[in-house]
Amino acid sequence: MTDEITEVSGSEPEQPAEPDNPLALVSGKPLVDLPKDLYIPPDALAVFLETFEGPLDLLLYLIRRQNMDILDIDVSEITRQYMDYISAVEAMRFELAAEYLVMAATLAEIKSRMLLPRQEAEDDEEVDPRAELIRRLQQYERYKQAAEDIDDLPRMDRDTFYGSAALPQLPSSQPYPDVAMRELLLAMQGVLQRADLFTSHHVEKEKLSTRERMSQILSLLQGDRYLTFESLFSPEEGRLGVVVSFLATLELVKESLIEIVQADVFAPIHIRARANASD
Amino acid sequence: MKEDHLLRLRAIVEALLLAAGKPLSVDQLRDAFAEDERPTRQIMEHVLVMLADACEDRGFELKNVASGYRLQVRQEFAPWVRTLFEEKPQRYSRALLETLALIAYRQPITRGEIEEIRGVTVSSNIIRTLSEREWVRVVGHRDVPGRPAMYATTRQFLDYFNLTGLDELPPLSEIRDLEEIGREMEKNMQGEIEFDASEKTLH
Amino acid sequence: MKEDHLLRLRAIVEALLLAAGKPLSVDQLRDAFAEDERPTRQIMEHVLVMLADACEDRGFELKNVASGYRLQVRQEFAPWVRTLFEEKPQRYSRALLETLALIAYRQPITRGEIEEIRGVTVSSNIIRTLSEREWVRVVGHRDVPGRPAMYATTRQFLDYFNLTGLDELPPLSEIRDLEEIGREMEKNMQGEIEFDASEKTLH
Repeated sequence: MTDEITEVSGSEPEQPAEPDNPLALVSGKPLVDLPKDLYIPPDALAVFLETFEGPLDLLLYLIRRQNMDILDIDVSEITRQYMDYISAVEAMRFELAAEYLVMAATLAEIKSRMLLPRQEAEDDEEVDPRAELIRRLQQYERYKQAAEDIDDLPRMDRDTFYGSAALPQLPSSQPYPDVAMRELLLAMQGVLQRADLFTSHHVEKEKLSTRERMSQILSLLQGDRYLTFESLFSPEEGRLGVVVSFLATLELVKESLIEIVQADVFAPIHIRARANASD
Repeated sequence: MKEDHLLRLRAIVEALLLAAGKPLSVDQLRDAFAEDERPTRQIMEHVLVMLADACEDRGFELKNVASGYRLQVRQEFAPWVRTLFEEKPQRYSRALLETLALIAYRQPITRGEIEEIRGVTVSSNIIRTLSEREWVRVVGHRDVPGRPAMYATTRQFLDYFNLTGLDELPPLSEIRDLEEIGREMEKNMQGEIEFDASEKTLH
Repeated sequence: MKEDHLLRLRAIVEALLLAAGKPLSVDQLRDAFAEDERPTRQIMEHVLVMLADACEDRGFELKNVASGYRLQVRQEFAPWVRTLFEEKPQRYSRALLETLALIAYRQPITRGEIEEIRGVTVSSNIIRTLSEREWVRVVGHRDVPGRPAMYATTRQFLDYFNLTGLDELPPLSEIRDLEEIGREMEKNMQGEIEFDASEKTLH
């Protein structure tokens, strides 16, 4: 976009504007008072505001036009050009020019200070507006450049494209549903309400650890037909564990799921699954 | 035509087919070239044969379908590709959850006993699903006519619900006050991990 | 590990990347394998190098971006591929790019801070566009009056611009040493004042 402005301002004002260049589609009178290299057709003033990304951008443009290092800004010259530019803009699009006007004030301040004799003591305490301006210009210039660099990075849908191939036929998969503990308990509640198991004392007293141990003993008996009674108890589980195993064994006997066998008095006691025993 | 020129054409055609996202006909492929460098139909067809050969040991192949050519992931890799698109799993039925709950609380239990308590038959599907997931297993057979299998929950079941043992399930007497449990759990059970915490408050 | 096994892994990985429609990380690629055949990270990385080599003379290449690996059309073939699409690739305004650059290089950054550096207000449109593209997002609020949102770039931003991380952004141009600037300015200011003064006397 800056290039377009350069193009317009670079062309001699005497030359008629090229009809296919939107910046030059001007029917109004040219502002002859403006410096030649800053000539902007009045109707293009709105474009001007959109072309420059703000006062810092405009200043950078002016500095570059004069082939100046930011650090060597000739404040007087830049200020004059800037003011000319802004007064033209202000006339046309007053409401848009606020940021530019602030900058104009800053420039005017810097210029006026330079005309005054330097007072060392005073200056040390204040922020030097020229140094501050240069700092801002440098800062802005870095990110203006960074924006252009980002624009130059290879990007999707312009410089490269996603490689994708059509899918083959995919077998349908049945992943496992998740179950929250709460769902399980709600299901149990439903069962209990329907079966009215709450009335049964039996259910209330029953310890789940006993039930669990019953399952364990039964599954052990699936592998081995016989187990010694002692093997059901392990000392590491402590007294509670022994009690649980004993209760589980009694429950299994009561439900006729296992039987206890002893060949002789004082001979080792064995247990076996009733179902296994009968096959 | 020089070999390296053909190789370049092959690469361009491959790029076109991978980016297009739809089949391209021979003429559509040719249209991607400026007029002064546009390959003839004959050359384009030759290039397509070259491309098909070049996909021999790759993850994809060149397919000729009704509307043109496309590159397609090889069928043999479908099992791996499928995992990328696994859908959200469905939910388990109420019947399944009730069956699971009964096996957990009343194990070892036969199917007949579950049916007796629930008052409805338990479908074989439910038992199979629970077995496939390795949440329940047969731990023996009841010594009655028909010798029905007795089911119990597994270690995997406990692991899934973050339990060290069945006694960490709330006792049935407390399930009575499930309204309260429900509230407690709503609060605490954002994830299964936090279940332990809510368990504590229940006991 | 046997060569033909590695070649097969390479083909599977290629199939996965061409099917996924998004970049896949090493772990996401490994997750596509069943546990008992899942390659180690080391092997997977080796396979990815093999795949990159195998794309040498093809229309596409393996690219590592922020969210993982993807297969993409080689930049040199973009001119042909662009002809497939009616729409011209989108261009972004300088205002948008400068705002994006500031968020990328100075994140987390508030809108006010962006405006301070750019010297102009940042339109809400630009922030909205950047957010909708999922290139930037709010990562918090600065603890100052008004609690303004702080913006940062996203992985999608890095992916879109072919970067693996912010450290791959083009380096910011150097700012000259501040002391040096100070000295130079000191000199120049004197010069200018003198110049101005002499100008006055001449006129």
